[in-house]
Amino acid sequence: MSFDKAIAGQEPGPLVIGPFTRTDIVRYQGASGDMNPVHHDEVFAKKSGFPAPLGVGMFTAGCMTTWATDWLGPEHVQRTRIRFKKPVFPGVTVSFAGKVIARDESARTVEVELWGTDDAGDAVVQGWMTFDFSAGA
Amino acid sequence: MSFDKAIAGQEPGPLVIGPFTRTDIVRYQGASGDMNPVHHDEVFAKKSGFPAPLGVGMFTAGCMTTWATDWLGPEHVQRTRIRFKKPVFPGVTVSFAGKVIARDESARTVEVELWGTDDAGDAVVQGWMTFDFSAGA
Amino acid sequence: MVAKASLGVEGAPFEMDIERGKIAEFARAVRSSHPAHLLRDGAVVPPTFLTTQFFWEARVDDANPWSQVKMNQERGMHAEQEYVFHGPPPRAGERLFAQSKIAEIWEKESRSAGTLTFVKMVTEYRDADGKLRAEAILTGVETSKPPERKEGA
Amino acid sequence: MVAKASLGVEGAPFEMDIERGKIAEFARAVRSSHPAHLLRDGAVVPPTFLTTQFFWEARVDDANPWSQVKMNQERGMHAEQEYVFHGPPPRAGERLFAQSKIAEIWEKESRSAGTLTFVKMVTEYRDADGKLRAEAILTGVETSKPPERKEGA
Repeated sequence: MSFDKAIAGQEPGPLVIGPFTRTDIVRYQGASGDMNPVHHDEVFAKKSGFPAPLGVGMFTAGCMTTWATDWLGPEHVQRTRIRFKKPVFPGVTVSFAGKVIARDESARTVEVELWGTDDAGDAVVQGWMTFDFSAGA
Repeated sequence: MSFDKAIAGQEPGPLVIGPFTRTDIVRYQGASGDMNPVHHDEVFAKKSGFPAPLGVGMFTAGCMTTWATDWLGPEHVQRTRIRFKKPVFPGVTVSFAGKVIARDESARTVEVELWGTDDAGDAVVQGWMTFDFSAGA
Repeated sequence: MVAKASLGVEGAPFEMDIERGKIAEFARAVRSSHPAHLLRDGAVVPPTFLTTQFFWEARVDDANPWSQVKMNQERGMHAEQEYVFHGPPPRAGERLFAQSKIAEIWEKESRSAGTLTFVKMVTEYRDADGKLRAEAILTGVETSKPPERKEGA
Repeated sequence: MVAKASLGVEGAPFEMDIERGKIAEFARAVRSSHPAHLLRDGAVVPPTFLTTQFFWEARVDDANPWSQVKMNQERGMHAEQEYVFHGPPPRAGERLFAQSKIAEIWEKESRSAGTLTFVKMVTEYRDADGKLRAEAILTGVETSKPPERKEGA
């Protein structure tokens, strides 16, 4: 069913998340184990030249892949590639979306391109995922 | 062996932790799941009337019980009671210590009183723990 | 102000798996490197570990009845916390079945802070056979006058 | 500056248990409520979940060889990240055996940023039988000139 959905190329609308809060960032840091202080220590972040704690690139990337797995199912993920483009600071809202860029009907795999766009219209993260439906469902 | 140590009343020296950083607080929040923003959101904490993110009482309490389990072993803990006394802000160092206040040789249990004292000399947290050695060791 | 009608309110039951990774993460956060927390199988929980029930409550609607106490944010604080293990402390690999209840509400007069209203919430943790394995007892207090802040949790 | 001698350096092997609680915690953090992440037994990991290797590396001395790359803090950044699952994604209940290696170092000229030095670290995750289950591939880049900051991780 998911493969048919993906084949049909009927991508769902964007997943809009934000404005991101400092708590969102800390929740991700706790979940992931990345304890870099630039993401939560306001004093440290300002000393490092940032206006506020810096978002975590892998957090934004994780939200982006959520757009895809909400649609096609995490149990079919085979490959995920992420490219970091621009930091996301607290207060920013990001719109995540994507589209099918390749389908292989015999292998029953689908390739999806993904992106996140902030409220200034800039790309913050970009990604490519392969979903494998060969085991059925 | 632990029971004999506890019976002898040879408490180890204090466990000194600090100066506490914002990262220490965030690491605890991530571990515990308490995502109250007053503990990591500098802007929110200041709006709430605090000079900086507030430490987590349960974090300080957890460090206090570490003093006791390092000595007597977490596998013997039966009861832990904690009373919160004073907040700990980033930059503060706390000294954790305790003493045996009761021993029951027939039940093979030991009661310990614990406390944490900040660098201003104030009690920040107080506790009471019961260790049960009846299962041996 | 504390809603006295919350007395006796029970949260929805929730499960809590005791897991190796979270035990090590929690032990590290509270600066414990005791080897019992780092056992490959059957790691022992730190004394205050059951506070991680936050994660497991979040999976179930209305698991935590504390919000029904409606304690004032400015004048309320976490006064005491207690953990009782019935038998040996939980270890990694156990699946516990938990439920929280607003167990007690009482008042006390204080010269400095006016009327103090205390609320006790008890969470019971049972094994698959229904045997009580642990209790977590949270005591919150609300003052009738704005207090000095003591604890922000 | 990137230490070219770090090429080929392997970290110490480490274990990583895939656990129900951390999967739900991570899924919630990245705003996924897909039911496959919340299965009682055999919950499926989110696509980027293996980044939680941070917790498991921390248990073992020298498990993460990245520090030996000595990338400049100011001019280095996380450029790309990739996860490959060989077969179905890992599920709660699996115990994986992981090892990281500095796998590639290469240079590229850029008009705006001078010489770019790329470093790729690959972490392989195997099951108890030695079968490759997943790979995590981190690409860092260091510029020879101070860049605009793009990513702070």
